[in-house]
Amino acid sequence: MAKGKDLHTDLGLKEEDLLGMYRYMLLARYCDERQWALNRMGKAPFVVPVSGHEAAQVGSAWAFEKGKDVFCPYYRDMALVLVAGFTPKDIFLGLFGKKDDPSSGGRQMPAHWGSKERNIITGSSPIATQVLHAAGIAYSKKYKKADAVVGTWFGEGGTSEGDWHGAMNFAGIHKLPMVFFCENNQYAISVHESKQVAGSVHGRAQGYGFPGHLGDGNDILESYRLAKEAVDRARAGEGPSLIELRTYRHYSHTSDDDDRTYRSKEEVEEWKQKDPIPRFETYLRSVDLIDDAKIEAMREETKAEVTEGAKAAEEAEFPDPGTAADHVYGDLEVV
Amino acid sequence: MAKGKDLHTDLGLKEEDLLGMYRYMLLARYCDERQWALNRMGKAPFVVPVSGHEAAQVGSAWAFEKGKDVFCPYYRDMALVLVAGFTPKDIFLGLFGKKDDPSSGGRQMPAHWGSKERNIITGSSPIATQVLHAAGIAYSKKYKKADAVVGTWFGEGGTSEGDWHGAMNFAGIHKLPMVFFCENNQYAISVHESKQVAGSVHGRAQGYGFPGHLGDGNDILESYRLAKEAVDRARAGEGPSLIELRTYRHYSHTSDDDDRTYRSKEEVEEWKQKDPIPRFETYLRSVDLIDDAKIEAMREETKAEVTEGAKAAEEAEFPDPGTAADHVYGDLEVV
Amino acid sequence: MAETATTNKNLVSTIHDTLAEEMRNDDRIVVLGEDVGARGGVFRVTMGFLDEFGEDRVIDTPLDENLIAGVAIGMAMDGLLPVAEMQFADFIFPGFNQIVQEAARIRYRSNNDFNCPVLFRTPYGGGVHGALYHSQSIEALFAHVPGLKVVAPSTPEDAKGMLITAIQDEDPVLFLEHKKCYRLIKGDVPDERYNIEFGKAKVRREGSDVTVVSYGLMHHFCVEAADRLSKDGIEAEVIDLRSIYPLDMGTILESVGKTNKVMIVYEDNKFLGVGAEVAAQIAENALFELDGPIVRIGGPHVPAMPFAPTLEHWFLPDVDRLEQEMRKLAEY
Amino acid sequence: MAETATTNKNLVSTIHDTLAEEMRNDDRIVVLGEDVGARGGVFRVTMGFLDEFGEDRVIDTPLDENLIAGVAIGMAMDGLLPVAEMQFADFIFPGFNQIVQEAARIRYRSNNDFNCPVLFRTPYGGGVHGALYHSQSIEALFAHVPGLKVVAPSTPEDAKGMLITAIQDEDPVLFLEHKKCYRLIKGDVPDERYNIEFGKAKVRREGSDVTVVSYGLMHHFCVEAADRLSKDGIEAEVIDLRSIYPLDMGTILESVGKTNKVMIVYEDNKFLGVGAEVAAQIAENALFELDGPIVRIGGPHVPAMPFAPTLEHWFLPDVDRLEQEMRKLAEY
Ligand SMILES: Cc1ncc(C[n+]2csc(CCOP(=O)(O)OP(=O)(O)O)c2C)c(N)n1
Ligand SMILES: Cc1ncc(C[n+]2csc(CCOP(=O)(O)OP(=O)(O)O)c2C)c(N)n1
Ligand SMILES: [Mg+2]
Ligand SMILES: [Mg+2]
Repeated sequence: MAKGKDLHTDLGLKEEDLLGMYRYMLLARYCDERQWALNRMGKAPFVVPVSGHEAAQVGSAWAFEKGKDVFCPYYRDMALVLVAGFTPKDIFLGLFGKKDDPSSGGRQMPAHWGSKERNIITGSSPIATQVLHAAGIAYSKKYKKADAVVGTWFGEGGTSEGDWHGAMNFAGIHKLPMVFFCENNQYAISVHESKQVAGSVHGRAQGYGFPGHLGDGNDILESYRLAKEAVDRARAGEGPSLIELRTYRHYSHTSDDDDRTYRSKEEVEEWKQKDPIPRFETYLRSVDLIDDAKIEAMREETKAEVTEGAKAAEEAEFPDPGTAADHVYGDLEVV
Repeated sequence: MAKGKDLHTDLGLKEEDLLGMYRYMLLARYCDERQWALNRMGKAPFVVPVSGHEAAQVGSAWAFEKGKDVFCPYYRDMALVLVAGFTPKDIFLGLFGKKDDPSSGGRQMPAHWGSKERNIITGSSPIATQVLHAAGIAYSKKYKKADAVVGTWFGEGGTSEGDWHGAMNFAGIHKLPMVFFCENNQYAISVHESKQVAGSVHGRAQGYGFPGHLGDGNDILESYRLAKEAVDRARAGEGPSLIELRTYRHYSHTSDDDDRTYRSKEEVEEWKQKDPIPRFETYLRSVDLIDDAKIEAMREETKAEVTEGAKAAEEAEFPDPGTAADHVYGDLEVV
Repeated sequence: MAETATTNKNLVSTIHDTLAEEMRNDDRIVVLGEDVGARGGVFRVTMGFLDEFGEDRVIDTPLDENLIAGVAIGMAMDGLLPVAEMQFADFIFPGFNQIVQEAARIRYRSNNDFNCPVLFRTPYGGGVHGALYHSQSIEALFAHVPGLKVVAPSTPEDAKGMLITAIQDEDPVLFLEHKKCYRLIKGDVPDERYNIEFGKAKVRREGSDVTVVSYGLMHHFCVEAADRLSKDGIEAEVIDLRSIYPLDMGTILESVGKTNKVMIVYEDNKFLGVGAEVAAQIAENALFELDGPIVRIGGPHVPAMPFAPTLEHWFLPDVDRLEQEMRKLAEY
Repeated sequence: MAETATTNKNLVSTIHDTLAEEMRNDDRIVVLGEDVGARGGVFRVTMGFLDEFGEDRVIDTPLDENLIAGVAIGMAMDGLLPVAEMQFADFIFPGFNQIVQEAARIRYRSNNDFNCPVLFRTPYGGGVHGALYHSQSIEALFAHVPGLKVVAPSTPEDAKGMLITAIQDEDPVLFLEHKKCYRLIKGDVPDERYNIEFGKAKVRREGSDVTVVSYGLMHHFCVEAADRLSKDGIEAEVIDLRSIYPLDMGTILESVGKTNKVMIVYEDNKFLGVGAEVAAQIAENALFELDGPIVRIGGPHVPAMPFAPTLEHWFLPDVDRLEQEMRKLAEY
């Protein structure tokens, strides 16, 4: 089907890659829609939306090798952890705080991802702490001479913490095999980028002695391309890179937020017009990989998977309060 | 005496400026020599040397207006606080921990400068905290529309802390009237710059949206020139600058350190050859401002001032232990 | 205050209104923090401030609590009265160094040459499905540090008087606002301006059978439990500490002298929580007045409250449990 | 251990030798911190390590304690056993967030999926002309945090066994080394490899008149004071806590059951210091065994030790004062 000079072929992406990427974007989007619906029904007290970020996340994640490379994501990375191996059911187990939530067994708020078997490092709420963990893991991988690249993701707000500065510095000094991804959606809750970042995020990499790149985070192929170059570079022992992917979130920061005090309707509308999913569909159509029928079929299929996952998670058990004091330490009983 | 096309005239420096600058360099150098001697005699338990940094400190400090501008120095800035108004006796009162030590009344270790009447902000041991205070003060000055520029000084080691990153970011966002000075002496205790700073210090400013400059910190006129431009810029409301002044410390980090495990004799020797004081003398001679007799006279005079100050401080009282619990709070008695 | 005009308000509106009123009267006061501007704070404490006071005085900072603390300290040393908001108490820790090593020590280390009148306000506490990182109690960590004052008013009336005192205080104050109390706790707040001095506990319910010391949300639970017990003829004296440092041991010891039994309730982790100091001071000063062991009810030694409703419920003491414990002690 | 070969060493050499030996046996162990390389640490704990183990395992970090803590946590989650040195306890605070919010909670928050075996070592304590920022005691701040273990061995023998236990521990441990003890305290250290379990206090001197609980430098002062009192026929039982969390209340309560009097001595600020928790637990569990008030001797409520010799002396309890206080209590 695909033509000789296709963009994706140049990037080394096969047809199944493209369809896979598209599928994960849909999965994330439908999980998001579903979690908002559950929130409105009073069934999910806390929702962190991903919509708008799917291209940046799926595109960047696609450059990593599962089972080998390591993911240090932040809370907004639902599409990313889906690529890394979470199922929609896993997402909803976390949303409801159920016993089988792979991230924390219902101990943490939703969207605090973690799973050792999937190489997703456990995350917390304090912003940007994972960036230093990523640097430590990258150091360890290098020390062990393991063939592994570490990716870490954060918002532009996350770049303000000292953790980010420390990780950039340490990565630069030791030429660590890692990639820093900034999903710059221009707001940290309500704070606009202009009050958050003096200069620019990607422009800072040079000061730490390694390359920084700016890309369109609503363009999945560009996100992939920048990520792939950086991952290859890291794998070849040439050190870290910083990739800033500009994007926008379609909804409020979380279900506890209301974005109408700080973003205009027009601005939100304008960015919804740049939705990464239809945009990728346009490309997929242009290379004859999908058509209306195929889109319809894939949408139905992913939607069904999401519905089913949500249902199964809703029916699952809550953790037993008798376990609440377990695992504070490996070898001490508390309480 | 001075000729038409003299460097210093271009810089707006008068003869009395040059002689003043020279005098402060000598004062600092002799205070340093004296405190080492006292340390060897067992009279001063802890010494922080300044030798080597005199040009960077006196040159940069000279660009500020006393009584109006604000100094947020770090421990190595003895020459700087002399310019800002400390007398040699003040230095030694601090060295001995005497009651009349203007910085802390003998409560802090030597070299923890502070004096409200001299606009020197109280400092502590934890590295780089003063850089954020400087940003806060600069914000306050701007808020009050005061005609004041804030200077802050730190070593290249200090750039690694999150405080430094936060201050650079805040200064960039609010275009604060302040100047960041890095006295880069290539070591943080034993840690070489190559393990401390990925990229470069001055190269980072651009990432925060304001200019960074690299200068020869052993050249007092260059240090002054860069500082003056930055201070003028700040005063004109054009925002912050970062000035990196490369230099070297002649002695160990402090009297508790022994630099022989981490610096070669040759390297130390090489840098002693670049001593900023003889270097400035060469310039002063070239513009006929000093000659052997004048040098001799000034050396004698400053040396005498230092000897006298040290003696007076040695004879001064220790703080009364009955005051040890005072001033924890303004309005509560403790203990 | 019988004649004073009052308005019935909840805790969060009281803090909003008081802070706004103080800002109207003194332009040295600036607020800074994450989302304090257009968003008006995630709990709406600074709602409308940006419009009224302008962006010079209502500063949306970058996402860096160390920066917030550090620049606030600088402002304070230059004569402003910064009110720094930490969005959640759980996120104050990146700023720990600036608060404990700098703010707390500036007056002492400069031998009274400088002082540092920063007010750090922050929402704390659990019971709001906040899980491990939006439920923490942090008072013990800061009250241990000389140079800081730590207060935690639990009623709107106290919050107003103590907030005014905190803003005027010439030293750093950590002002703790319980998230669960924000909308839950309402009360009549005098319209006039008044101060409540730090270091004065409040006997909010008198009784002769057992002394119950607490603060924040737990204080309200204790009052409720005590009211229930009263129906069975057991009268607990319930004390709201209000201020953790300075700590009003006088009021506690006086009450213990009367009841001879004491229970201390706090939701923070029990080990080295505030109740440890209260218990220790009672054991030092009033040991032989006690007719029963000192009882501490504190959070279990797990890292704050888990998210799942089953687990969160397990963590936080409720009124039933407090009632039982009080009864047991009274009957000892 | 009568038959065991021993070597007489001071505290700092013991820590140096033990750490080196463990590194020889296990290449998952890496050390990181400021000046741990060519300088061998400012107290010489890692002297010679760079040459022996190479710069991959002996990492001179940038001057950022938050970085040190954060990358150590990452390494630990990837299977290494990082030993992170904080150059002085006073400088651990920029890393407070990574230690208390991350290291301490990783096992719990991941429901046992991840764990975090970082060992944080740091020199603490006063009496060395270190003034406000090189004299601090930090144990109470960390012992309050669930998920952390906090230990403070005071003798070379204990330091060896506890350091080995700490390195092997699968959870984060804060290992506190008293600066003044480094060279002052010597003892016979068994040459063989051995573990000392955490949470076991040591009765280092038996007695029946008064129980004295302490740790670190103060413990040695207490033993000396007790030896002096013995000449007057007063026998103090002196307990070295060794481990702050877990805390061995069993040993303390047993001793208190015997002596009926207890004094707790610590150089950290008294308010909410470790002695508060010890006193509280005694008051909860053994109130009626006491024949005298619980006595706490702790640091005054000022920000650590001032520099001037006159002021430093004022801050730190000395043997004379401890002897007086013990006598007073014994005679109560
Ligand atoms: C240390 C810390 N401070 C504050 C918060 C509260 N908070 C949660 S998300 C957020 C904004 C983050 O913005 P950004 O990094 O740009 O990511 P985005 O949500 O835009 O994807 C803030 C302030 C926190 N979680 N941690
Ligand atoms: C937060 C903190 N960590 C560690 C130290 C110990 N320390 C004191 S000075 C210093 C090196 C500072 O080097 P640099 O900033 O380059 O200044 P220089 O001494 O070279 O002038 C270190 C590690 C400290 N004072 N504070
Ligand atoms: Mg953002
Ligand atoms: Mg240096």
